[in-house]
Amino acid sequence: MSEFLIYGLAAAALFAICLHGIITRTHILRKILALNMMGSAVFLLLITIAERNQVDGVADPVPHAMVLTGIVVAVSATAFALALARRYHAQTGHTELHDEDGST
Amino acid sequence: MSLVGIWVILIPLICGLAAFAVGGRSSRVIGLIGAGLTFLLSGLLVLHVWQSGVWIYQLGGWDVPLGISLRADGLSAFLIGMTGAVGLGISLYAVRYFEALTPGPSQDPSAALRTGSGRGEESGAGDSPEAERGGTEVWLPGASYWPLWMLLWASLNVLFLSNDIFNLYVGLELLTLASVALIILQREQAAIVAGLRYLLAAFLGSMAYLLGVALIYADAGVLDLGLLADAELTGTATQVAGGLMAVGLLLKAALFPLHFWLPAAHSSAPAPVSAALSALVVKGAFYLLIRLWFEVFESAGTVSVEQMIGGLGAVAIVVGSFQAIRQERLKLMIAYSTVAQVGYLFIMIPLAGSFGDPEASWRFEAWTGGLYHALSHGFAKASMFLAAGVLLSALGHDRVWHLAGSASRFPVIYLSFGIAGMSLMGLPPSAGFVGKWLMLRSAVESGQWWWVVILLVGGLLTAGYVAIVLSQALQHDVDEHTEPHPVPKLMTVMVFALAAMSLLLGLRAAEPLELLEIGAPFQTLMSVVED
Amino acid sequence: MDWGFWLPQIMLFSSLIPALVIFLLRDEQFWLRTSLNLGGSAVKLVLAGIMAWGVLAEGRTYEASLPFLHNQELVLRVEPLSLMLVGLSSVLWFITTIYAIGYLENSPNRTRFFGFFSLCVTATIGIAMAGNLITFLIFYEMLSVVTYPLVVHRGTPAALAAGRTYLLYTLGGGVLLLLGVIWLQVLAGPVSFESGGAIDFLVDDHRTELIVIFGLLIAGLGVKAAIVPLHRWLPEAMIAPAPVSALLHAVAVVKAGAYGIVRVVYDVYGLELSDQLNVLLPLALFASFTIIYGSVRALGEFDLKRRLAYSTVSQVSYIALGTALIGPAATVGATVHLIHQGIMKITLFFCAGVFAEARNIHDIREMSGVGRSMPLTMSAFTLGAFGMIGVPPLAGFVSKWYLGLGSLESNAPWVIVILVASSVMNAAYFLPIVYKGWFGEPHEEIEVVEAERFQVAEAPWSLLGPALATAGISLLAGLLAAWAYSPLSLAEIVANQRMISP
Amino acid sequence: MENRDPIPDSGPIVRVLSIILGVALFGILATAVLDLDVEATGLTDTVMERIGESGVDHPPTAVLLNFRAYDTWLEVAVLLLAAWGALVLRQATRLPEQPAARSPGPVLDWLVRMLIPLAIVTGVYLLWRGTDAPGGAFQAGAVIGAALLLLRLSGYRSIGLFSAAWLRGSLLAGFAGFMAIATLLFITGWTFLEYPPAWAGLIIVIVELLITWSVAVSFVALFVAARPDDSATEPVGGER
Repeated sequence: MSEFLIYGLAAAALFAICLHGIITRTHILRKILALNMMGSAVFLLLITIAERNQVDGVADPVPHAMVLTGIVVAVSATAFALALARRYHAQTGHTELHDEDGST
Repeated sequence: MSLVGIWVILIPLICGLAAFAVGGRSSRVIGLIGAGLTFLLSGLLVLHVWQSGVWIYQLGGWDVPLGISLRADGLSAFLIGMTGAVGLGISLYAVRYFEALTPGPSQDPSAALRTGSGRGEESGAGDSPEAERGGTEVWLPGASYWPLWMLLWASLNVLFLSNDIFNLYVGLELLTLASVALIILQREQAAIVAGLRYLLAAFLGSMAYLLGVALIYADAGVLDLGLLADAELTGTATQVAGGLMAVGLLLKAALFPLHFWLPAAHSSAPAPVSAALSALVVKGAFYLLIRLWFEVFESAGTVSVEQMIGGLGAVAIVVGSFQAIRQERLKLMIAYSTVAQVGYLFIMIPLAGSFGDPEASWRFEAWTGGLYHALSHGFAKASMFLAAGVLLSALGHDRVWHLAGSASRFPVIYLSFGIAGMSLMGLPPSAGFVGKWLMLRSAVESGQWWWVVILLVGGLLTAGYVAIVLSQALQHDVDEHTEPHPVPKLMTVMVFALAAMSLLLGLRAAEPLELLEIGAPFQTLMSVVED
Repeated sequence: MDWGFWLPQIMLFSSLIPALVIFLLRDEQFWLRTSLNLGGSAVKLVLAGIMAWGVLAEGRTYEASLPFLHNQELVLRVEPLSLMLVGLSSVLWFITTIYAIGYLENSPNRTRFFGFFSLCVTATIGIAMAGNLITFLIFYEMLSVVTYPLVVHRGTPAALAAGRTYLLYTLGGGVLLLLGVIWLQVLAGPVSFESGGAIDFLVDDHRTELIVIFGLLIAGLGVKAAIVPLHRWLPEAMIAPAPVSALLHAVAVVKAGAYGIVRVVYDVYGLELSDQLNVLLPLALFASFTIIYGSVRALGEFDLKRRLAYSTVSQVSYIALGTALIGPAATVGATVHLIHQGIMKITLFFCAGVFAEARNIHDIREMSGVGRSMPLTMSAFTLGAFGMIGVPPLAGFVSKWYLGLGSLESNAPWVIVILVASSVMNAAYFLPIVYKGWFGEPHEEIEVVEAERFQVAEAPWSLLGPALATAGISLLAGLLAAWAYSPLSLAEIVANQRMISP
Repeated sequence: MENRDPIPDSGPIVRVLSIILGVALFGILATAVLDLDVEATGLTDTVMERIGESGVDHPPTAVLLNFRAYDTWLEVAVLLLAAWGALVLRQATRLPEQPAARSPGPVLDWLVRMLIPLAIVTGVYLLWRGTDAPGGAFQAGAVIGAALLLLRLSGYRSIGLFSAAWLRGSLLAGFAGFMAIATLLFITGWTFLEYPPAWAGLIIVIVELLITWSVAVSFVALFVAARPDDSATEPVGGER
């Protein structure tokens, strides 16, 4: 099994695990963490692709750039979600999402 | 003229940043200038595409696949035009709406507009230390509205013009964050929960989309939509990528059962924001899905998947409409109506998909029909949410069962609501009729009778909730104890103008439909076949 | 300037623009609103006259095509058949406007009322001038929508309930019509109205589909034409103010349905093809049943407006019945009844409104002796009623005569039985009213003041005048039936254009 | 969040379904990964051919700030929006000082005095290295942001010193600076986001500097603004 496949499959597994986390965990913080981790799974795959695409020892810079951009975007969204979650907690005392519908 | 595509992105960004930098009350002047200019530029872009065909621009002078290209075809121009017109209407409305929110010496604090969480409203001011408010500068919801709204508008244009799947991911995130920031503008508890849930759902959708992008890049080695379309990818990886991207976008476009976040988010925001979310933001994800589906994954689609998506659309129509009928608050009703209308849009997928003869003209008909429906929904839904905003600010509530008799006080508002409702029902003469007509034709022509039934029944269900509101309002007995607050005329005018647009676009659909043909995916397919 | 192109459009705008402007006015702006209304309807009347002259004397056709979808245009065309409904609605709109101004003085929400009223007329005119199926559909659906606010105008729970029923029926009918139109267009391409029909080329390959489509179209139109079992909305909608019942539910809305049936049978399918598909007999049977059923129900109603409504149900189906018979006389009977029924029925509704306004009479049992104090109104009512029964030389007689001829021509003598039975029942539900009105003892409430007992106390002229005018027209339409510009002559032109050998 | 109760998760049915879904998703993703070619070159050659024209030597930096500068520019906007959203949440135009400013102990004080300059030097170094090695604006911004936070957390004045205008200016600097340069060049006839080759290196450095500062301030703003208002710190009505 090549290195590419090992990392690629690891990324796939991480992504699936994170989805499980998002669905089953009700604590908002855990949901946010799972989402953030999901991003990491994608970044792992991208880095793996960059590594696979290397020519003469130079890795493919486009996936690298995508990861760097993606990290900033994911960090921004995560931070904003955390800020919202804290505000929500301060307002209601809840750590899970509640509303009229009772859905999560 | 050929650079108008850049300016249509730059101008709202520049004005948004300027409004942000200036802050305070003057931000609305800049916001208005931005809205006016962006509207004009959107019109110019439509004109440019109309006259000179598809517009392509290599950013930074780097050719694809190295750089990123912008591309405006008929579809992009169509949606940018819609965004321009709806955006201008919303902006003019918002000037007055947020003015009433601004605390001023002459203003009665109780006259402040309410967003209608319907319960437990938190006092906006006074729960944070004065020092934090920046001395002379006061926190104004309007001051934050304008820059955020300009950025939202810009991000829609970014989305409609981008021709690079990774850049589209950044555009989607920009759109999401701007939307969430706008939802929580008045930071009522309901809005915070709704915004948080929306953000999480959209985040999940983005991640699925991004994983799809990674897989596509791994498979094809390019990110440009045009190159991907030419590559005619069919492998398993592409199919999985397509599935991931589709699910991610369906989550953002709120197709049943992934709509759970929408009603609360769209109904708890301030009225101009609700209007923008339902009329425009949902279309962003829808647009991208349509682009990918019919251009990149064209050869990877299968009838069963298409029928399944159409089926979800059908369920969305039925469930969304019934939920709308059940709602007691007007804004929630309108939000559920969006769930149902989004279902309509996705009926396009099986109709324009690979069912039957791949060279048949009905595919193109369904495609244009679905997009025309999106257009009509844009105008009609914006008008409806703005109308609800007027009622909410005048009456202090938006409970449907307490609107009795209000038609004689707000005749224009209800007239507009009725016109917009006609468009949603697909009754002639309205833009909704044109969309429905084309989709129905396509369904009959291709022999997919089940969609005919859904499209027709959906119209009647829509009539159900529209009629509930109107018959309440037309009642003779007035159910009102207090005198309604006066509402600025401009707000009412904008409600009417948007509704009137949804009507006028149904009277003269020939040109917009022709615009859609420019660079349409089916045409390229046809020209390839001819060669 | 190309008048052929502009006149039909100006015709539409002459009521559309007043409607839009009226919406912007306040209730108190009586004079502005009234002049807009009267001005618009006068312009429309003049235009209708000009076009009637052009069509009848010069044999012209006015046509305007506007781009709408790809290879699909909106067509407005005025030729003899459209002229019938155009003329009818223009004349009656003018008269009804005067009546409505008198009737609704000082009632709330007048702006809304008159705005939607003008929109309804616009839709009706659009239906009349529609030159192809999609244009017809657009105005037909528009009519459904804009009548709703008028039905619920009073805003009472009963009115709202009636409005719901109305919407349910008309929107449901609209759905069937839409489906039929789309299906037909998918098979045949854009379908325009051509004398004799233009879709016979489909008959070999799509026979069954054509029959189903015919059923869908007729069912969709049958809702507005109030063909049993799709008629239930009509008596309910009588809750609306009298001018609405008069113009819309006696004339515009039901006529839109009946006119649509005429168009579909003559100008979309063509009599020949319809006959070939064996779809005319079922239509005739439904129409006949409706005629009888409406009359029977009218006998059982004692509310004046409801009795009139069931009478409408019955009378409008004469048109469908005539359409379903093959032969020039039947065509003449059907199309001329479009006009005649409208004039007669609007007279009756005007009078009903007058009774309700001036004497608060809603039930026919309260009408006893009303003729003594309101002789003019009662005379108008009598003329309308006699016309409906078919007493010569009134307009109704002409219609029935041609329908009878037509039934003989097309070897369907059983139709005569229907006509006779219906006339007998017409007499049975109208004559008692007329008799009581003239010869009955005045009601106690009027007796209170003995001096006033035989005093003439008519309603204001704005209410009475229109009723007398339409009564006069219905008399003239019968008397002058042979005149070259009478409805009958027009109907004969229409029939000649569509004639086939039986 | 102060809740120390065991956190209830979804019921067994949801869990089982979710596991099934997760396994299925893994299966699908694995099929896709296995379907991919193990050998490919992507855009490596394309980038390396033109890197000489980009003004920098480090390939990812060339892609980020030149070839795909549009992405980077918009990504700064995403960060700006997040920071701004946090300010909206606080309904504030500037950020508060540390609520109870206490004097740091002597050890902390010493550590802060040592670490802050070190962090700034590290940040600048990272920024500088970005042109020819991994590093760049975001890494640098994160380190400098951390320094600002450290100051704040140890009781010194940092972000609270900023006036409303300064705060906004700092948040905007990266995005607006980037945009200003691009727009100016665009108006003078260059392709949008194209740098004159001779100036490319300089422009990239300027843009990176501005972005670094914006990133640093945005991170701090997000951290500080996320903290609920002091009056609302205590949960209303406790847990559930």
